[in-house]
Amino acid sequence: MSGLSSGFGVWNPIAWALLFVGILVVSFIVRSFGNKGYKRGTGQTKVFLSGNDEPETSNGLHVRGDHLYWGMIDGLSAYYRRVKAWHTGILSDYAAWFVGVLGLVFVILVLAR
Amino acid sequence: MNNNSMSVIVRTVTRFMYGLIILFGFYVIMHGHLTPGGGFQGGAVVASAFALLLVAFGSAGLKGQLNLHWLQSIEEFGALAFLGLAFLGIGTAFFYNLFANSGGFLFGASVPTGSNAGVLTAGGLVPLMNWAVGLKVMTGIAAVVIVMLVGSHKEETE
Amino acid sequence: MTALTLHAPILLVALPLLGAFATPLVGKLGKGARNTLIGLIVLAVAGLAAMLAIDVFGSGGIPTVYELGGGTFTFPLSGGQVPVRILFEVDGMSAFMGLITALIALTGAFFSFSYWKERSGGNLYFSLFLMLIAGVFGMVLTGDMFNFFVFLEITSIAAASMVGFRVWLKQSQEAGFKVMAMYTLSGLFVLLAIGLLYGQYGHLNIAVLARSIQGSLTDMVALGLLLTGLAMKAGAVPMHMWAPDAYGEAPAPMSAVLVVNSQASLYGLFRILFTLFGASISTGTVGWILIVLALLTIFVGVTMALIQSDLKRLVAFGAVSQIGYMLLGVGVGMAVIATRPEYGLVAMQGGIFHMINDAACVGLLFFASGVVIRAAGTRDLNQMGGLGHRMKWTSIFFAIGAVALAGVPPFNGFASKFLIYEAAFKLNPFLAVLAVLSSIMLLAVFVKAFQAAFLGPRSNTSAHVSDPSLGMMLPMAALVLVVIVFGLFPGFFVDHIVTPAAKALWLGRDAYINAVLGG
Amino acid sequence: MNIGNLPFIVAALLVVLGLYTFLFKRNLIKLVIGITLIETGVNLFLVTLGYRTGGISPIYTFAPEAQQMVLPTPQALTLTSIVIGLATTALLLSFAVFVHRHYGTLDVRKVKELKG
Repeated sequence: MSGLSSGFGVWNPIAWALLFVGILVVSFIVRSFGNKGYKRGTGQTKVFLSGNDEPETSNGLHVRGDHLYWGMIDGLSAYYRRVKAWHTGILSDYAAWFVGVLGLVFVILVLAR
Repeated sequence: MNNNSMSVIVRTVTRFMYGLIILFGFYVIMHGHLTPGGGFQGGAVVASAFALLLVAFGSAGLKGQLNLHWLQSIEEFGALAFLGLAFLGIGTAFFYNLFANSGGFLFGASVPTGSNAGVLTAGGLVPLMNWAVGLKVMTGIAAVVIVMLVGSHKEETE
Repeated sequence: MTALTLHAPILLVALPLLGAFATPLVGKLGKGARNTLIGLIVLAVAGLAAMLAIDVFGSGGIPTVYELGGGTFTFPLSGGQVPVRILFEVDGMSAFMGLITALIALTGAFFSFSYWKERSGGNLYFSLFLMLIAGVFGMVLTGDMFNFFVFLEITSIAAASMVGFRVWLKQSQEAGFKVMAMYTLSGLFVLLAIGLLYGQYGHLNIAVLARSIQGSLTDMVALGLLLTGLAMKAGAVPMHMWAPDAYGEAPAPMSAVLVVNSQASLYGLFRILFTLFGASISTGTVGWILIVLALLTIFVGVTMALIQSDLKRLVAFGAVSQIGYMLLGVGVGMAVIATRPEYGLVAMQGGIFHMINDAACVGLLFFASGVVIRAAGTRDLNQMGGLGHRMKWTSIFFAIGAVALAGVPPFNGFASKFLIYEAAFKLNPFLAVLAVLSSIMLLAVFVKAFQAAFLGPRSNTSAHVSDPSLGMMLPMAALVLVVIVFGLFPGFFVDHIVTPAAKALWLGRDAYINAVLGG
Repeated sequence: MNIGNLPFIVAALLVVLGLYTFLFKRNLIKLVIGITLIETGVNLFLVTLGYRTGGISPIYTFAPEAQQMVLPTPQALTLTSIVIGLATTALLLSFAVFVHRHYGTLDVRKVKELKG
């Protein structure tokens, strides 16, 4: 009843959840084998930033929205430059794209007939 | 007179004409089931009389004559009346024409086939719906015209 | 069949319409009376939609026909009769869309009662809300082409008014003009196509047209107009640019209803492709047109969402990309309908199942973003932060909606996307690769939004916020419940509501025609 | 060429002219005019569909006997379309009024705060 079969693949959320819990239990067991010498409040818990000191902030540091995925967006900058220029926000362009797609669909449909 | 209103010729002709225009609009609504026209067309004609008044006398000249809240209330009433009339026939089906050919006094006369002189008391729910639509359209378009006029005037003064 | 079920198709349209006209009058009595009326209407509509769905799904694929102003004919007709009155025809797909609309109408109305409590223009807001609901119900239930156009325009006018009725907001006026202009353009081309079909066959009823359609050159022109017009109103790239403007500028609960409106246009597109034209078109070509539109929509929607700094615009681009998954699933189904391999129906199931999942997740995200924007006092993600300290439930709801929409197991978005991936992979592995990749990027998009809005240290702006009142929490919780239940028991829902809907489109053309015209 | 086809050509011309206006004019009011031009073209197309040569209007009040009538359905469709067109045009013009109030311009190329 809960499972989903596509004829060549199977997805069962209940089985998945049981597996998830099982792996969680196993990982806790593995974790319990770990080194017991861990101490809070010593050098072990200090933030390690390539050996540099942690920067001082008055009330904590918040990574703002635009700072996330900076590298990825920068890497795709060639694509983003084009696609941003494409979204001009001008109503005439919206309509021009509509008319363009309409013409293309006409050509394809008539050729395929 | 305020400076929004137009020349004395326009105002005089408007005073003479607007009653006739409204009368013609009501005629078109009333005969909607017999002649070309109906609720929407008649309502639009009546609303054009309001528009004529607004143009001739300016929005300030008509202050208090056409109350926007009343117009909107009548518009809602017209729409509700239309839907209510459609609901009347729900025993058979929505929009079922309950009164047609019933012989009753409410537009229940039977409709002759072929060419005829027109029976005003025939049509069942259709003439009533025409009136509901007519009410909605005349008040609705009048409200739209007033809102647009007031809106554009405010802009000039600001 | 009870009398209520018999009249359910028209009541679903008439009751919200009645509410829309009565709201300004009842609103004069006070907010309590108005909210009671609207609450009763949406509850009645939800009940009727459920009754109709149970009736249609239980009938074994035979559509229900309702004749407006009827009483003369019994359906199916016999002996070459053709219907002249407007018909409402409800098959599995229509009933399924009715369920989606009812879900969002119910949660949206009750969310709005609290959300719009202290705002002005409440009468107008709820009036437009109900009119939009009535229009969407009309679009999905009607069996008449011109009637479809009328309801399409009702939704257009109500939706555009909804985007721009707050005339004091600068950008909402720009969005309103753009949306109305684009909707009108699409509506006029749809009307032109309906005129072309009427001119050839002399009928407007979908079943009659479907039986007589030839696939002539004029038909192809009509198909092109209908396909492009409805795809634009659904927000398919590259005709999507109005969509983020509209979703972003409308009040938050209304954005959810606008997404359902887009889905109704998508429904119209599917109805026209599968039922009206059916085998008289080159299904492979049309299927691939849909697939190309779908891929563009998925990819451009997701990548544009990634660079947004306005929370509602970000969610709006996410919603645009999800339209692409529905198009992909149904496009794959269309492309292989002539050969009918077993994965065609799976693709249809995925695409259609994704509709209800998308409505629930996107609705949840828009509700939550409305709450967040109101609490933070800004829509700019760069000025938010730390809201999660005081808004625990809202952040949990937002997170659940986000991961479900991004297709993370075990939520409902994964269940439908799983079916789409599998079927698309069978047709062409590249399709599945792009779909999976875009899903991962969508997760990144929502990680960004979640991090920017809810995480981070407490700040001055986030110190005085709190979770919204119970009136807003309960509708969101209801959608979360839908997300989780659909995610944990996808098999049940696919078997009982999605498969009848998919079969109504995929192989149900003859049943649709015969329900009106007889065998 | 058949004279009966002339209305179809006019309808097509109106649609094309409307599209041209919508795509290439810069004033928002002119865009609305373009939309109404397309609408007029579509309406003309619909009403022409129902025309029969020598037909009279499909109303029986004082109708001449035994004469062919034009089809009433396209006229009903056209009327509905006109009603809808009234609502959309009013809405678009109202939006144009408020866009002008907020932006101080009606140039479609300057009304683009929502982009990207």
